Amino acid sequence: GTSSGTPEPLGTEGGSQPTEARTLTVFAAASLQKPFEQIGRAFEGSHPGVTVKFSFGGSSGLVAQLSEGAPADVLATANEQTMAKAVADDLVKGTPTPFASNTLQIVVPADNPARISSLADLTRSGTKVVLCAPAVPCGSASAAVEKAAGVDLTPVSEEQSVTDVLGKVRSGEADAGLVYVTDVAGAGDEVTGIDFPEAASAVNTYPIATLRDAADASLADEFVEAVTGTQGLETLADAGFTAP
Amino acid sequence: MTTTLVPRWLLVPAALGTLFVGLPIVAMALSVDWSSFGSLVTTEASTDALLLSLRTAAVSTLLCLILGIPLAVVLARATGTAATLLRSLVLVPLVIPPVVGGIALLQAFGRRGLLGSTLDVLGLQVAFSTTAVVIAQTFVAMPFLVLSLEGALRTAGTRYEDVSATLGAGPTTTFRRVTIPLALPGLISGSILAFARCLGEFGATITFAGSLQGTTRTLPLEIYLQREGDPRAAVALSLVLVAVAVLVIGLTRARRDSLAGGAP
Amino acid sequence: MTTTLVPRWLLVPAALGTLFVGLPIVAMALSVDWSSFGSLVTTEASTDALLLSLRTAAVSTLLCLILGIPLAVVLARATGTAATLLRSLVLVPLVIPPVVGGIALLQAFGRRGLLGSTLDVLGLQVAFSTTAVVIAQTFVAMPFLVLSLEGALRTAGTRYEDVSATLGAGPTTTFRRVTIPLALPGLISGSILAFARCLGEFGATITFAGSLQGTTRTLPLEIYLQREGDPRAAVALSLVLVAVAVLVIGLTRARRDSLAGGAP
Amino acid sequence: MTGEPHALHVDLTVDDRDVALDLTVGQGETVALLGPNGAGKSTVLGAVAGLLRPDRGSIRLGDRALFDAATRTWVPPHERRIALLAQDARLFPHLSALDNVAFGPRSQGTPRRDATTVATRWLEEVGMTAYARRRPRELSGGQAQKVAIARALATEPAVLLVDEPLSALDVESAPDVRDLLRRVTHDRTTLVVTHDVLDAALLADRVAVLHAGRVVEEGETSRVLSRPTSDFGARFAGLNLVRGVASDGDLRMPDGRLLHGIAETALDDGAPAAAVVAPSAVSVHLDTPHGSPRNSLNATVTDLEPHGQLVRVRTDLLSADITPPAVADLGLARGSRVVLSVKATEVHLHPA
Amino acid sequence: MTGEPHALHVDLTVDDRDVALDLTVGQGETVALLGPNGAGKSTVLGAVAGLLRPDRGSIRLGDRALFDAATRTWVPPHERRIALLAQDARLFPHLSALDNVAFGPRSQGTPRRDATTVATRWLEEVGMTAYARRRPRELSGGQAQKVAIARALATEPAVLLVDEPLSALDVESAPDVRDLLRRVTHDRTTLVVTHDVLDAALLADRVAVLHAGRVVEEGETSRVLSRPTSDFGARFAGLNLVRGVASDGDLRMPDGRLLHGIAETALDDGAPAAAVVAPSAVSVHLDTPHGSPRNSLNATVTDLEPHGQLVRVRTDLLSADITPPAVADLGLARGSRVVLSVKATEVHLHPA
Ligand SMILES: Nc1ncnc2c1ncn2[C@@H]1O[C@H](COP(=O)(O)OP(=O)(O)OP(=O)(O)O)[C@@H](O)[C@H]1O
Ligand SMILES: Nc1ncnc2c1ncn2[C@@H]1O[C@H](COP(=O)(O)OP(=O)(O)OP(=O)(O)O)[C@@H](O)[C@H]1O
Ligand SMILES: [Mg+2]
Ligand SMILES: [Mg+2]
Repeated sequence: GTSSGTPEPLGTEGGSQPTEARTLTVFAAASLQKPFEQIGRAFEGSHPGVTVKFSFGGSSGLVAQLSEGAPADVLATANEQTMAKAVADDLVKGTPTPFASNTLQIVVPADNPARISSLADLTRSGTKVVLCAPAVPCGSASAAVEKAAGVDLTPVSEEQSVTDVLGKVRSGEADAGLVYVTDVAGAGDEVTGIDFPEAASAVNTYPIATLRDAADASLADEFVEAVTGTQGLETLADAGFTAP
Repeated sequence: MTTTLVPRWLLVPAALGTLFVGLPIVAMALSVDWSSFGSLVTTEASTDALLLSLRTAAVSTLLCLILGIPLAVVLARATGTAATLLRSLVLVPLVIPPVVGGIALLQAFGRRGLLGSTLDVLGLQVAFSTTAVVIAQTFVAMPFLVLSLEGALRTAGTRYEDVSATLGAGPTTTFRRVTIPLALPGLISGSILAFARCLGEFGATITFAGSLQGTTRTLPLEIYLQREGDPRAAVALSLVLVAVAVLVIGLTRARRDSLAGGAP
Repeated sequence: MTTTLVPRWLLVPAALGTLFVGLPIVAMALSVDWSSFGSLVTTEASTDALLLSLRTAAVSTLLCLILGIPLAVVLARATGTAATLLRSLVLVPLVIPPVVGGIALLQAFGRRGLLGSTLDVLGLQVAFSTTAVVIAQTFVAMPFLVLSLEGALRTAGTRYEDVSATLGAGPTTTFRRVTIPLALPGLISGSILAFARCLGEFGATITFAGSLQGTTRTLPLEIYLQREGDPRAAVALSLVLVAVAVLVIGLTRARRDSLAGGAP
Repeated sequence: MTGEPHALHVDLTVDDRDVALDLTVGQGETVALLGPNGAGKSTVLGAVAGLLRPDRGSIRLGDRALFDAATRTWVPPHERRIALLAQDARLFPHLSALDNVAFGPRSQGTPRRDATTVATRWLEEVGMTAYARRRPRELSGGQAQKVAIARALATEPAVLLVDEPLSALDVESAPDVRDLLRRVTHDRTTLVVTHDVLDAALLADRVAVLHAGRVVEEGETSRVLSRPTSDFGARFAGLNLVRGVASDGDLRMPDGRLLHGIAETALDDGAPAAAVVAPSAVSVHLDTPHGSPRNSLNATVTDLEPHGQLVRVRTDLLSADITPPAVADLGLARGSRVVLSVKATEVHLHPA
Repeated sequence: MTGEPHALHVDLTVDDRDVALDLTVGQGETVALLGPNGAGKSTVLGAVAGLLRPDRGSIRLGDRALFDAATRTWVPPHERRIALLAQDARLFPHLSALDNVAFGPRSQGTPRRDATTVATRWLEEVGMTAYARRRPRELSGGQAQKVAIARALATEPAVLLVDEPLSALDVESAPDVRDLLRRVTHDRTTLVVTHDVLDAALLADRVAVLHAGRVVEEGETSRVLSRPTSDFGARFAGLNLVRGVASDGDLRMPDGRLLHGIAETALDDGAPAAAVVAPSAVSVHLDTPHGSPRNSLNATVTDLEPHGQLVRVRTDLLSADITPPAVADLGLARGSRVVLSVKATEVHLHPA
């Protein structure tokens, strides 16, 4: 069937859509939630009859879902490795386009109780630092930064995701953590981001692609264009992303 | 008019337990910004998620009852190795992390799963549909119903079932008119546990059903997503979930109490 | 030698239920690459996680029993609005997504939480410690024990407690020698539920306790992490979890059966 | 066996209770099971009802095997059409008295309305109409027992098994309920367990005495009660049972003589009746005494035998228990012609 | 009240059971509660034991209020030192017979070893030693009843409440257990509910008859049994109770005359004893008859009253129930000098 033709016995809308009413399903990394929702609304405005539905989640989880046959039209991941996996699994149509990049930032509670101002401060004894676990993308980025800076951080916790790092800092449980600039930007005024020069050694690139099983490949392509177009990039920049 | 006493000292750990559970809940309630509460919980995404959660949890609980009551009865009355194996099997969804449960479900019912081609031929694709949400919830919640009902059935024993049989009632009548009414408190506890577990289900759902607004994004998934940006919204939504659960369960209880007022 | 019958047709949904639960588990087991199984599950990270899980789940189950049994007894024997409120309160950890539960725990016991300064003065810092893992597990698992035990207590009634009192047994003796032994099947079911819930706990732990190998990274957290890189390793580890749970529970059951062989 | 579809043939062994016996209840017959506590009476009823699977043997209802160890036959309880009134009432706690009684009929497919009618009738039979709406826990011990009796009877079973049905009843209700049981067991295959000699005498055609899981004595009720051969039978019984027809409130014996007595329930003239007389109530005289006793009957001594501290004087009519000095005093011997005197108040007349 | 720390004063109203009565049991006294099913007997025991809170009234043990509605006093059951043997055995299903009996002593702090010794002794008293290790579900109805009796007695309570203790016992055990109860109730404040006139006659000093939740008759056992004033009492009773001392296996009455009888248990010469004789067993003669009856006693008619279908002839010694034709025949009237004859086999002698 078509991508939107999943059986939905509980009565959600379904079935192949006529051209007037179409649904576009976008799988995107969780960190893209805010800008993508904005871009989606704009897209709906310029494409009457089109509904954009998002499924946000961890990038590797999304790819796993797609491998299992989850119906979607567009995929945007938080790093190139996961997109490479999608390509290897023959899920993607054409070549993915990098559309944004992201760097790490030190995040501290707004009142910065441990008076952190540089990466080196994180090594002070008694400072509670949380990082992502090396197994997840933000963790490997953190490791790269550590290596470049020549510091050896001993975190009190190696979290499963950026959200978890942010959560610990936000609640004041941890004194500092390493997360992406965009995460700090989206987290409101409870936390403060501190730039540090070594961040440049681990730049993360976000690729986007139309999927092979897309119900309406041309519409999907149009969405990809909307994201990579000027307006899209502006929205992304507002959220803290830099150009690829 | 009965006068059974609860040992006085038991009230100490009971109070401690209440405090232990109550304190975080109070803290949570205190942290909510009540002025923005309304707007937080009434966004389209939130109401979609709440409705989906209620619908799927209700259907899943029903499924749990349909499949779980028979399983519990068989377990409570069976003995021997087969029963032990069966009991262990039922325990599995309880023990594995929900995310792994979701993987297992994909491997069974997904497109590339064991039944995938069979289901495909039938034109059924369950993964990533609302059906998948129900399947995930049923999978993780059924053990709760089965085990707590089994406990109650064993406690109730078979005295009255024997009487029923000598009065000419076949197994079905006995089951319907004796077994179930006598195990009602346990059945209700079990249903509540299952319903609550369905309402709170996250890991298996996100893995097996994905997170698509209106279709598979239940309230816990929505909460998880909200938490990414604004934990306060997540907490507010959780309070809605709690309110709904307490309401639904309270209504069931009230009805039960009026029905079973005369049980021993 | 008892001959109570289970209605024949009940076996159909029971079989369906078994299939429904069994199929994903079989699928999961089939997908494991058994040749590399050994090396997958015996990495230092895995064994650390397994041991931590077992230790914390055991302690948490104990805590659940200590705080939960009294709560269940009070709930089973109490009536009125206070009881209803208490029951609703106990339900909350069951309903809220574990992640939110973790947030609530932070707000209560975290450094900046309600009790944070009090605990600080006492020199206690629970966050990022194994204690935090136990707290998180106890918080999410206690309702399972409480509710299923309450169901069993209600089913058992107070007949024998009355007899005990007329024989001069005080509430404590009655509780210890009559109430608990008679509700044993329910208590065991409840403990299994709680233990299993502790073993599988993920969301509250990661939110409240963090994830550090050997200290706070339990098996579900390890599994989740492994899944990022190699879902097969995650599945293999889950099977270990299942094996451990079935073993522990099987041993408990066996001991129980030999103890309570003469229950009615 | 043919022609007696409801005759019950029991031949069972239950090893862990040390019960092994053989017993037959003819169609429509009522057999009383007597025996000390723990003799195995309830075990027999349980096996016949199907609540207990014997280790060996067979249980047959007419030609139909309910249980046969050899062929591994096993008919489940609800297909046996056998009602069991167990030793404890065991009313369903979640149903009212009425619904408890209606349970059997409804289980057999009777529509709710009719089942209620039937139940109401049976509750009336046991005098419990006023308690129809009560839950079991709101009933007294005797009231619960009566409801349990009504519940068992309302199933209209082919075979009725009753375990000490009257033990909790007061002296006012007991005769009524006994009479009810007598009526419903009249042409129904029945096994009744009792510790009360009067129940046995009035309800049973035959008596089987159990001891340590074995039948130690079996026979016609009047024979066993008057001339028991087992120790327990002797202890239990010792009653004279005289059959005849009712005649103006008294009993006309087959030989035409009249036995004056007291009837607990009204007797129709000419209807079959039975008189129960304890041997201890029978006095032996050498010639007709003058006094209040209404019955003075000539008889011939057939036997003299020790009976505990007493001597049982058997005659061609009634047995009498008297003290050894009295025997000596009267110079009794086999063949002595004596006059038996019994107060009418000691002669209990019942319909038979 | 002082000096009678174990006298029981009951004054209670239970509205929803329509029970409202006033009852006193003196220290060491045994009172039998009689009455039809549902009269409120178990309700009274439940309230005294503390399982049921009356709506109004008070319950006192000596000077100590166990319950007082006015002062809102309420002593919980386990602090009352009152043992209740309820109508159903209710043995703890998870404990062996021995552990059931040991439960009371252990609850009162007796070390396990001593409690086991005590329990073993009580099991022996009720003849259940062989079943000590059995679980309740492996016991027969009568066996369970005996264990329950042992369990209640093992608590050595200040007040003993027993509800139909012998109803499930066979004819062999009943006398032994009755004798055991007689011994343990001898100087213990006791309330015993029974439907068996013999229990009342042998165990109770006084009798209270309940009807519809009210005490309708109360008095000395021998008085109530021989001259009941309530309907139920009349139905229930009608026994002669004669007290005296044992003399060579017979009973010497206070006036010196001898009553020949049969003793169920051995009697010590000179020990207080009682004889129970049913009025229906007493014959009335105008002159001494010659025959087997051992007892011929001169007496004077004090009263003649209708008693159902019979006439009760009261004398200064024993009452006799005889038929109206016999009264006419003998020309009895108040003041008639008569000879009462009773067979020794009808005179049941018991220690008192
Ligand atoms: N479940 C059981 N397991 C083992 N033995 C049992 C079981 N139930 C009863 N018994 C034993 O079997 C014997 C027969 O018991 P049964 O109940 O048939 O006696 P009964 O004749 O009905 O006695 P009663 O007059 O006391 O009711 C008894 O010795 C009893 O202890
Ligand atoms: N829980 C209850 N609620 C309301 N009424 C009850 C309850 N229990 C008993 N009754 C009623 O109270 C009355 C007295 O009951 P009780 O059990 O005291 O009678 P009893 O004299 O012991 O009778 P029996 O000889 O049958 O045991 C009965 O009419 C009974 O139906
Ligand atoms: Mg029996
Ligand atoms: Mg009673």
